Amino acid sequence: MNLAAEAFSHVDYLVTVALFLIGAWILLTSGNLVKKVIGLNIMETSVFAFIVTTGMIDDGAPPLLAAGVEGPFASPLPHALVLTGIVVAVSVTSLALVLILRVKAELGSVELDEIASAGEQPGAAAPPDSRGHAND
Amino acid sequence: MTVELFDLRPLLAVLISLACAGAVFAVRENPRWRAIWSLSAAGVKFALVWSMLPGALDGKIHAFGFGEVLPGVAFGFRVDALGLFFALVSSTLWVITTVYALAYMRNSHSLSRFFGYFALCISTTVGIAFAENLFTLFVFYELLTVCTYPLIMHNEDMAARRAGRKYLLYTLSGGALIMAGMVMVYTEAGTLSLAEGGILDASAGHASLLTIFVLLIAGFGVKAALMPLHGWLPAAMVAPTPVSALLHAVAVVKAGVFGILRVIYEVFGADLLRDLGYADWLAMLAGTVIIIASINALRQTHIKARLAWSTISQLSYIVLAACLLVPLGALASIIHIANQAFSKITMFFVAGVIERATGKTRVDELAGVGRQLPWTMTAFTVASMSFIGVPLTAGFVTKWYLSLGALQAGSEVFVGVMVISGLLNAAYWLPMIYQAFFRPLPANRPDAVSVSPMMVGPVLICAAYVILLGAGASAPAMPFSVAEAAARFAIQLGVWPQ
Amino acid sequence: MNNRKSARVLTMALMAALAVPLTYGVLQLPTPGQADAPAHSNVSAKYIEAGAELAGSENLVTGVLLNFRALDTFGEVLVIFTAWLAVAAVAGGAREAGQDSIPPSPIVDYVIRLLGPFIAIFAVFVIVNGHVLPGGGFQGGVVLGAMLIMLSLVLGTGVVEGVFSDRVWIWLRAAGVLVFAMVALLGLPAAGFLFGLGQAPALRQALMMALELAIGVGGGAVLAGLYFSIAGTHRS
Amino acid sequence: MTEWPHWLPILAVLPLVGGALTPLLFHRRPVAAWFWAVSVAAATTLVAMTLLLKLIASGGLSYAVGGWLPQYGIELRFDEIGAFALPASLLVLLSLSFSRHYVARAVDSGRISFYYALILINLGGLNGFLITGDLFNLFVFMEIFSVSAYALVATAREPVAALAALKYLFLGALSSLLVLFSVGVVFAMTGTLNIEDAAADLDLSTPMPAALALAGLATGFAVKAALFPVHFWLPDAHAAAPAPVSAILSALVVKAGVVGLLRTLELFAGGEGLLQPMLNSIVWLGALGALGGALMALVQRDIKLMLAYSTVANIGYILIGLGLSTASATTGAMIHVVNHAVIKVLLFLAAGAFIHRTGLRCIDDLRGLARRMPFTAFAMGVGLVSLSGVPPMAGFVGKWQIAVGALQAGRPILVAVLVIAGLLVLAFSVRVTNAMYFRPPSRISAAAATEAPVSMLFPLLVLTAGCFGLGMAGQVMLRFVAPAVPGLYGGIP
Repeated sequence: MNLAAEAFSHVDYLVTVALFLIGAWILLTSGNLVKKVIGLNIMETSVFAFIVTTGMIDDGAPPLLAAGVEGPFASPLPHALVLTGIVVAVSVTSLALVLILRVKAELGSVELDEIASAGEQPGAAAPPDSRGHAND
Repeated sequence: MTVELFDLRPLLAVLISLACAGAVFAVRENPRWRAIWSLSAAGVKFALVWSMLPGALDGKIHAFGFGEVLPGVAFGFRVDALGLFFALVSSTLWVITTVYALAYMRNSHSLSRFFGYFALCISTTVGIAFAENLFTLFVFYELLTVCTYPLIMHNEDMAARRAGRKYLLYTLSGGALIMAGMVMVYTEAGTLSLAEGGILDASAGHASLLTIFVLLIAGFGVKAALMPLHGWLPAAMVAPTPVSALLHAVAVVKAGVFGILRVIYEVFGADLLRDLGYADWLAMLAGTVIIIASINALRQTHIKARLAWSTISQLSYIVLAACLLVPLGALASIIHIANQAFSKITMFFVAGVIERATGKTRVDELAGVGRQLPWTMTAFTVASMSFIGVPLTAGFVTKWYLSLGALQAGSEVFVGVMVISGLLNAAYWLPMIYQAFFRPLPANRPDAVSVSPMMVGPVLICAAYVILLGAGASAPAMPFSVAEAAARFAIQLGVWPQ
Repeated sequence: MNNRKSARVLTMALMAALAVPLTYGVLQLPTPGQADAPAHSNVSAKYIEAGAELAGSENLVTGVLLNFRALDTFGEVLVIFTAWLAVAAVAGGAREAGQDSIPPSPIVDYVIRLLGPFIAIFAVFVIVNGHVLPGGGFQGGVVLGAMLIMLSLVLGTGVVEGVFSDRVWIWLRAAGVLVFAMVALLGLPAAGFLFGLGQAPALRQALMMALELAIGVGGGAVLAGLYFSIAGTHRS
Repeated sequence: MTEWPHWLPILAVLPLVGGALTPLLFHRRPVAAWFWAVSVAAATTLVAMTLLLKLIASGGLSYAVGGWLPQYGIELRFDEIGAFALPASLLVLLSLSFSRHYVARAVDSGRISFYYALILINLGGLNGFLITGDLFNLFVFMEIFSVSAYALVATAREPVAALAALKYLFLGALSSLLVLFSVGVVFAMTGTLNIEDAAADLDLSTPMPAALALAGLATGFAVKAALFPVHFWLPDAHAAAPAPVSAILSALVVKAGVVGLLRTLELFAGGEGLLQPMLNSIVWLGALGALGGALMALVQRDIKLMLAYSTVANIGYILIGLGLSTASATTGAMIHVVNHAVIKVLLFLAAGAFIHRTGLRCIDDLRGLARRMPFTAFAMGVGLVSLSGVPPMAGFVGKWQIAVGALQAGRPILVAVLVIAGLLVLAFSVRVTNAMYFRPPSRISAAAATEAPVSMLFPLLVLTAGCFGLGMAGQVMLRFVAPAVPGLYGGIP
């Protein structure tokens, strides 16, 4: 019985865990590179949601100590952490998108299967050594 | 009363040929300078090693330590009687082999590389001889592999590369086994130093002791060409004759056997091994190897292949003698290092001369060679007599002491092995001599090309040595007395038959 | 992922294997929202009770960001600058600036031009009031970046990027990092430790304002830079 | 001068700010950017040296950033693990001095200043990661060196570099998220982010969340360290990247994952019950990695792929040492972290010199290069010999200690694993040296190659001397690293 009660009080955590798994599933199984980035973003949001909920207080006020505001304050630390996390997420995602653009331009496609199959014929994605002239 | 003396000479002995190798590499393709550097280094090393002989004879041990690379793992040299004996043999033979090689290799290619690694080989062999502990021994053991590999690959043709690859496969896995054994010795005994003699004790438990014994013996056995691990030796015959001479008489195989002696006497110690009983199994293996290798030698058609198989069987003499764990056995094993070295190197030189002079390399082509090269073939006969065990030659001394040792150790079967191997040796050497001297020269045979004295000279010197070792066995200045000192040191037994 | 079937089943199994410890572990965490949970009683309690005076800003999150955990934020500003560096270093092919975008419909065009200045004011407001109201350098920077991207959609990346020369743009993007480094060094005399803002209210206030502005402008310039690189490469 | 405590934050901030300034000051001036980068790296090395002297003189150093004690702010700590910053900065300095000519050809001229900036930021992130005592700060610095690493892999012109960088990015981001998630769990359980305080407050009465956090951290750092099952991102990334970058990645960035595992052990030092299963799995995965990596390296044709797989093998050794948790195994692992870094930078730079001069990457194409490029071939030979752990060289020290530790822990099979893996590494080293020394050149560019320029030969020379020196200095390093071990395993003997 207490498992259900426990589950109910921790529902926020369970939702973040579910989001995390969905994101991981998309990242690992989708063949399309852009879909992978979306999956990555879902995972990132879930982790940030999880961290913020750890700092939550029932009917507490946000940590702004303007005059006249009382009541338990939510803890400010997770918010600071998540802000930093979000900026990290933005930078990783932007780098991923640019890399995908370059893969598209140089290997012709963003689908991993197509790139893999193109890789077999010595066409676009020739292995580095046979095109050694790049360094001559 | 062994006195430990701090002395630079062991270090100098190793560094001399290192410097010579550097000089030979530096001097590039200048034959005169190369000859001068090689010979002078050989001479200086010979003098250095022999200068330590008087000290060693009356018990002084020269030592030089670098200090600890890791806790319990130090890098140092310690010239005890056993080490000195091996160094004496190898430095003497190196002088002779250098002279021979200078003549034999005159018109070959990339000679600066050859003589550079040739010098490196000897510096590592002397390093092995003087190693104070298993770690230094292992370092030089691996370096020996690295130095001999280019020598085997000298001809750079397909056969040489295949032989080189096979050689590396065997010796590197041997090295890996020793490394594993060393780690276990260190954890059981806490030290790797060979000074105390018998650093392991029965408290270590049967399982780990047996594993250590198998690992170390197999590791060194690869280079000592014990039967299952001998594959590389016949294949390495493609190398030029001075390399085969150096490899199979002086440096590589002797390093393996020397390692086995160190393991039996200094890592385990004669008493511990007698209780454990592992040495009897090894003795049995050595005995079978002697017989099977001799039978194989019969079947070989190439002279150098026959020599290789004879080396495999001779090496097991040394292992067999050491496993008897009696003073006479130890004496026989140590003295056979010299006897086998000198006899075998004579035969290799003879094979080289025959090849240079008449271009013949097969056993059945030897008809009438005795008339063409009288002196060379007499040296060959002396060496064969030594292997057969005719008195007044070096081989007889070993067989004599080995049989006495076998009787003392109570295992008469090995006396039988001595006799059978003597007969087998006769079976594969005498036909060659008979063909060479008593068969007429075939008509269409071109007469022999004149061979430079610098090749025939070493042949005769080695043959003389074989007789000297046999006849003057107990002469004071002879290496024989050092062998006695080594045996007494190895066994540390009070009773010693005068 | 060429044999997709087995890969999917494998990942499915992995997901299931991952889900069980995750849910079970998370369930045993202290229930969120309880005032006595360790998350509130330890470091956060100290922030709330003495944070405002020590950090010098009512908005505790900004206080934590700029004062208590300044090294994190420095790392943060640097990651966003590295992102732009990475994109610039990796963007494939030469990027021709000044390429006209597809002209949006006149209504969108007019509305964006109208809203532009107001968004800018709002961005400045968010940056400046970071220590009192919810907001701060990053948030303001994002709004600023969004405005620049919107304008470049309408006016064309070339026009917006042409406002400053390449060199100035790079200095703008590095503003966050440089100002933060200077404030860090200033911390030595001010608080005896690197990244310290000291206790003198006036100095602390000025330093925090400088940081806020630098992070805002830097963040906005970097986000715009990211868009220019991506937009530029797309057409090359 | 060594008493001045502020060197610690400067160790991280200096390369970061130096890197950020590079594109500002030297955009489109590659040679000036190179000088700037080398001088910043040299300055960082000096700072790291002063900190090391201070550590030897007066023990560990703790620094409260911004003046706030750990309850409020971030605490930086310099201990034996942090001392890895010195070899790291030195190796980056050598790779930078190597990249001058290499980069001029491998990267477009407009972007060379970005390349140098990214390398310096990578160094700064790594130094920060080594010295921080705060969990979230650990994550931030990890992100800094990860983002710069992803970008550095993609700076190479080959088309496959972008795809390799993308795979590296996805797995790296996944592992960073696992670490962040675990940091969140630790925060939820203890309320603090300081490693020392969290380790004390971590109540293990409810083991499940602690186990979750431990698993998350361990998996995250294992992916960063390319431990066996999750190593497949490493070979493509390290082979596609330019040579100096793969040197830095293989030698330093991968080791950050190992340092992360060490920090996790510190965090969970109290709970032996939790640690034992994790340590056992690390040992077996490490063993599989050692054998698998060495085997894969044996069959590769591209020399950089071969070196990348041998990194996976050596990481396997290190993690075997860590997982065994006996004193000599752990110290052996820590020493092998440094020694392998030096060897791997030497090997990648030598391979880079070959590629720079001949454009060839296949091992069979490198035939006969010893005659044309004697110094580089000698450096590659020394590196390969040390990699295989032949005694007098650097690789032997760590492997010997780990083997002894394995026996003390009563697991002889691991000695067999180490020895067999060593043999496999020897096998492919022989294959390369054989090609270089004993085979006639088979490619025109190999036959016509000339020796690498001095700016490339100098680092190779220093690193070759390093291989010999580190081989001899085993005793000194052991005594230096020993005090760090008790802090790691707490309860476990």
